[in-house]
Amino acid sequence: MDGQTRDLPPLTEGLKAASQDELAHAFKEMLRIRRFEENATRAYTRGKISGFLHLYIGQEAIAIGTNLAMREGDRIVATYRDHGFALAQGCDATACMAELFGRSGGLVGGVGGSMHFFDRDKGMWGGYAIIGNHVPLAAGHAFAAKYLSDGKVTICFLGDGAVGIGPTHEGMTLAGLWGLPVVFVVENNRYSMGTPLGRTLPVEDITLRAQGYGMESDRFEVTDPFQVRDRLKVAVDRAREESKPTLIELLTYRFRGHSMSDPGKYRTKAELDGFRNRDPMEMTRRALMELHGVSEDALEAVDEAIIEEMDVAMASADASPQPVPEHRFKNVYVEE
Amino acid sequence: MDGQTRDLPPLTEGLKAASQDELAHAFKEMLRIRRFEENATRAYTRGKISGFLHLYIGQEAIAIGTNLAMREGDRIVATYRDHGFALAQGCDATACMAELFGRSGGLVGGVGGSMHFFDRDKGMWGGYAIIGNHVPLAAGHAFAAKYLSDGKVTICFLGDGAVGIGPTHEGMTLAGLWGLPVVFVVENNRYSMGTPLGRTLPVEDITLRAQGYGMESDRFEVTDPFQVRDRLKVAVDRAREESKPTLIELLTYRFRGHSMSDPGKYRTKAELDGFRNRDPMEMTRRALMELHGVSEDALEAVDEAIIEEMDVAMASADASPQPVPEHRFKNVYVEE
Amino acid sequence: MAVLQIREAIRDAMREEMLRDDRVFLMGEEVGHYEGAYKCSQGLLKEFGEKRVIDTPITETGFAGVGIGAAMCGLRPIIEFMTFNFSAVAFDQIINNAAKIHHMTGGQFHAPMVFRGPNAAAHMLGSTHSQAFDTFYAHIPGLKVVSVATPKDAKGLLKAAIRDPNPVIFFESEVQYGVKGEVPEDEYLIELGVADTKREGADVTLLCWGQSVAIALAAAELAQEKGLDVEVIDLRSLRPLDEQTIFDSVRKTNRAVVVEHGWPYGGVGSHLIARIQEECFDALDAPVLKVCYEDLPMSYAENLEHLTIPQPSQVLEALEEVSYRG
Amino acid sequence: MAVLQIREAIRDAMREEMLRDDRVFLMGEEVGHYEGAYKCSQGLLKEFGEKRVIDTPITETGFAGVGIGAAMCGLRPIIEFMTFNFSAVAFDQIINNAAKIHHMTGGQFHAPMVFRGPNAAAHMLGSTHSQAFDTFYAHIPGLKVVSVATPKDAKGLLKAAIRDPNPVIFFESEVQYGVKGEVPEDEYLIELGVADTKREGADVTLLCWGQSVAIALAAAELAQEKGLDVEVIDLRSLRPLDEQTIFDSVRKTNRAVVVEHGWPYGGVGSHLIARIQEECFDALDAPVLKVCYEDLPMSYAENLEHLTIPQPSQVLEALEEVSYRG
Ligand SMILES: Cc1ncc(C[n+]2csc(CCOP(=O)(O)OP(=O)(O)O)c2C)c(N)n1
Ligand SMILES: Cc1ncc(C[n+]2csc(CCOP(=O)(O)OP(=O)(O)O)c2C)c(N)n1
Ligand SMILES: [Mg+2]
Ligand SMILES: [Mg+2]
Repeated sequence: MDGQTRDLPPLTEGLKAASQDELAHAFKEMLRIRRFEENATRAYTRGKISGFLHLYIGQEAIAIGTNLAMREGDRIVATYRDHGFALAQGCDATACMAELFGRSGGLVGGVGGSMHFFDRDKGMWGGYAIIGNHVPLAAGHAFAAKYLSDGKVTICFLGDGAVGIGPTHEGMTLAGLWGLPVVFVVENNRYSMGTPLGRTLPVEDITLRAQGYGMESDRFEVTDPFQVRDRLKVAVDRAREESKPTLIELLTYRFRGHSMSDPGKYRTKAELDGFRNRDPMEMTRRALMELHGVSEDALEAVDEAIIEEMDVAMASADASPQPVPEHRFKNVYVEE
Repeated sequence: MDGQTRDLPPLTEGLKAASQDELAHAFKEMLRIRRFEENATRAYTRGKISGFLHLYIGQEAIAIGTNLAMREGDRIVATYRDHGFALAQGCDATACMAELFGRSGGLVGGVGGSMHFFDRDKGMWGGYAIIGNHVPLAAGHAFAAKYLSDGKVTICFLGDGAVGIGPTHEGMTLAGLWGLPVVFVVENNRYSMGTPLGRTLPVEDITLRAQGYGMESDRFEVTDPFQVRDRLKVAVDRAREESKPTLIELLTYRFRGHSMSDPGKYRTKAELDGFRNRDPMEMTRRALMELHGVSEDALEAVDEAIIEEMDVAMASADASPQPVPEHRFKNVYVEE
Repeated sequence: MAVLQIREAIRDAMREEMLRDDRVFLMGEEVGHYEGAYKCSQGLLKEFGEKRVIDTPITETGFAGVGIGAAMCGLRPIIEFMTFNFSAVAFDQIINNAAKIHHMTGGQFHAPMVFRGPNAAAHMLGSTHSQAFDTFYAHIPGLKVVSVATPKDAKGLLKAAIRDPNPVIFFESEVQYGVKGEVPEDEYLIELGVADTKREGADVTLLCWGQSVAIALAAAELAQEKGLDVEVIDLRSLRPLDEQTIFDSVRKTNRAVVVEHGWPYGGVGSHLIARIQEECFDALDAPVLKVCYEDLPMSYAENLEHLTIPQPSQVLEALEEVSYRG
Repeated sequence: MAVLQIREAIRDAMREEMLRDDRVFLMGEEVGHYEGAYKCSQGLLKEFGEKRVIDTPITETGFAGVGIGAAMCGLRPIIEFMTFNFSAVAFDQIINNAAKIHHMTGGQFHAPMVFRGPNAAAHMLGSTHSQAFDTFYAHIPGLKVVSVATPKDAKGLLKAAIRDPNPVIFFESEVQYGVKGEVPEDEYLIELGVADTKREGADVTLLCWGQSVAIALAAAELAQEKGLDVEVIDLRSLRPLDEQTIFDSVRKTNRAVVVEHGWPYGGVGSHLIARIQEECFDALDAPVLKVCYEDLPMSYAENLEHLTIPQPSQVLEALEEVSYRG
């Protein structure tokens, strides 16, 4: 997109096998996430958003590919880096932005903010911010699916930084022991905050742990949404059909700092450029152009429409009022 | 010892390689533990001991073999099933029994009871009763050894039931990551309370987890104290010389219930008999007789001396007064 | 009326609710094949099978979380902690996930479930196994907290707790499982948040719950001999708290004492005292006193443990002190 | 006197103690290369190297436990929690191992160490990241608990905490790291367990600590305008608690209010009130009031958060109420 000549990697099998419609859909959805995040950045800078804001830029192919591997009723359980999943699941962009603004029109009415996106009907089951503590919950959703024999699969995302913590271990132990229909996906973006993997994990390959949990595993560098879709699908099917959990490690990269307060100085420009070069969203864009002859202009038009959508979402979010003061007393207890 | 003819297993290499002195020492020490535990049982039945009482009968070879693999200054960190380690480390039997009685002469002055045996000078670093929460502590002792370059090795014991819990995982993760001089030994006695391994762990082989922690591992059925000594020694040396942790799984068996309140009905007589047949203590006794011609009478004499020792210990313990009332205020804070 | 032990009342409550509602299940260490470390689930595995009576590995954070996750899907888990002392390793799950999920999701999810098990000191279990978790959980908005002292209360409150759409912490006691009492044959529920006046009296209000109820009643007997007529209120529910019953009684007696199985600093008792002095300031003829654990880790030795735990004689002294007697 | 931010005072305290004593080290998430999530360890990795400034993976139970285990061997760990909210997953290590090891081992071992980091609500971090852990830890015998509000106090108390042979919980605050104040150039220590009267006054005693000190001082200014002369006592140390200073003040003013960054049920504030009514019953002209968090999980929305956290105007109201004014 910057017009510079770069040493671009070849298009992947996944991209080649995809139809133009599939590519167009995936590209659009990834770009929607990216533009949403960019708007969030701007809003944060302008003081419209407060607290922590963790962007998904660079990892979009995962949320999109996952969405394509899921069935109606399946569940996503994610960390605080959750905007991408919400948008991929079809959550309303205005509601998402309004949540960041802490407004009544927010996805959870403004009480959660960036880290707690939930939209039950869309299969978006959170948005958790205590590292690892959502892993047992995801196992619990899967337990319920098995208990109720409702065929629902839970896909639980965690960061590379969440692998060492106890609750992750316990959730995986129970899933393996009881054969729960859940897929654990580690989004290994190489860093937990400012700390590279080598300083947080004793071994590089996270899926080495799968054996101890009696789980199947898979591990790959994310290149495009279709690869994610296809390889996740294997695990999702295993969960649904055999009631067996899987541990998947996705090697990926975030282009921004950990959160808005992190300039990300611990990374080199060369490293960043390397990953930008094979940004799965850009690869998808290239596939549309190179394999299907879609014009630069046509893609610009898509982008403009998305920018428009996201600007409208931002404006609508901003027009949403703050929650009424009494709202804070709501939902502390369920009143029957 | 019951005079019945049984299909006895052959003597092991470890037993064959040991000298008569070594055998005699190990046999005596194992028997001391067993007689101590038997006295504790009686005292419990008579109401002299209260709370939880977890016996080590059947697993004695581990404590003895471990002691033989250690050097002065090395540390044992154990669970609530800790009497055997204390005795193996040379803690005073009277102080141990007095601790069970809650008396001022107890190993920790009567405030800890059965689950909290500590004797710093003897390398007995506890005695912990919240499953898994001693694993990070043991890593911490090893961290200190590395920090101080004092060459001390920590050997941390845990049950098969402690493998699934988070603190165990975190302690092992840090030990692996930082290369700490610690040996983690899982005493897999096939049960956690009334629950057989198959209902608590997703896979049978606990050492499969070692890989994920970047650790070496070892796994074997405990046959005799020398085998334990020799194979632990490899790990202890690795810790001391290379500052690398090891995960060892020892397959063993407890002949009694989980604690005094557990009749152990979940096990079959056949299973119990099978393990009694290859009781490492009995094997050691047989080695003395079969390989070194030690007479039944000579061994009886050893036993009688031990029974005498333990009876005296029990009587002395019983003569120890309760802690003075003000003792409860001591050691809440360190006063400088 | 049948005469049951508390453990049987608890078992019956779970059994009846499991029969009534397929979504109710029991999960915890040794709850199935072993029938409970304290035999509170005797017969349940046999009756309901492994699907609904589930033995877990020792993974309190894991199975507490599984329970919460399952509750979010509409199931009604009963999570047994072998003792609440072990809930310390599941603390985050309880205070962050169970307590907050309803609020944090803007009401989209909730966690209808019970965490139950024995709490506080039993007998000679040492410092890590003798802690009262009342304060830790009563402190947290989003949780309900119940503590029972009789078979009848145990059954009626547990059934209500299982049906409650909120996460309920349900405190029992090792040393009370064998306590017997009459339990109605017909089905009944006891509403959460309603205290029970276990003994009426005119001179001093004595507040208690869980294990401290027996101490309070014994102290009231001792006081009666000294001519003091003590009103013993069993709070039963710590959150929500039946403040009205407390304040009404204090306004009648003008004096109050709290007996607490728990530490002095910032405990439930402190809360009761703070609330009473705020709401009944003018009615109080004496400061409200508290008799509770000494501010110490629990010792194993029998004599030290006895001294650390509140005894009826100490409560009597406090009753006399607030009455300016003795 | 140098003018420093609280984060700098904390850094200087750690630095000086690390220079003085080789056994002191700092461990936590992002404390090294990143120099602290809130930059409290700026420059320390560079100065002391990776041996003594240690980045950990996200394993609060693990590294808290490693700290305790190392302390038992004679080292002097400083364990940083990125926030105390994350200490919920290390709760058992703190309340069982750190707090009890000295007692449980009959005095053979002890844990000379500091757990430090920001505590309570910051700004719009949502319900799981905005909790006050004061009550959880102040409740526990075996721990010491400190909470600081000024650079001078932060430095002097942290140095004393590092030298203390007991485990000390040391509360800071995200929103106060940038607060500036004068700090003596020469070395000094501030003894744990001594409150500081931040403002003298004759009419009402106002108790506060940590984040609530600023609120209290602001409220005292407002009150002054209304002719109320408020004495503001910064407790600084919650355990041990400087009860004498509190009681002396209340006996002088005959009225007291507590401002607390924390929930109402059974908090530190409840404890203060319970103790005051017990010890100063006859001196009190009005019930002791408390202004604290509302009994709610924290909302993210700015307006809701503002309403949930105590504000000076509410404290003023309480001051007027106990003075029977307004
Ligand atoms: C228990 C706990 N400890 C610390 C934190 C603070 N924290 C939030 S995100 C984060 C880094 C997580 O990294 P990773 O798991 O790799 O996920 P990523 O941010 O890269 O997606 C940390 C330390 C937390 N939220 N919870
Ligand atoms: C966190 C925690 N949960 C539960 C318990 C209760 N408990 C004590 S021992 C035990 C069984 C442990 O079995 P295992 O680890 O195999 O050791 P073993 O007793 O066989 O030596 C249980 C469940 C505990 N002490 N701590
Ligand atoms: Mg990461
Ligand atoms: Mg076992």
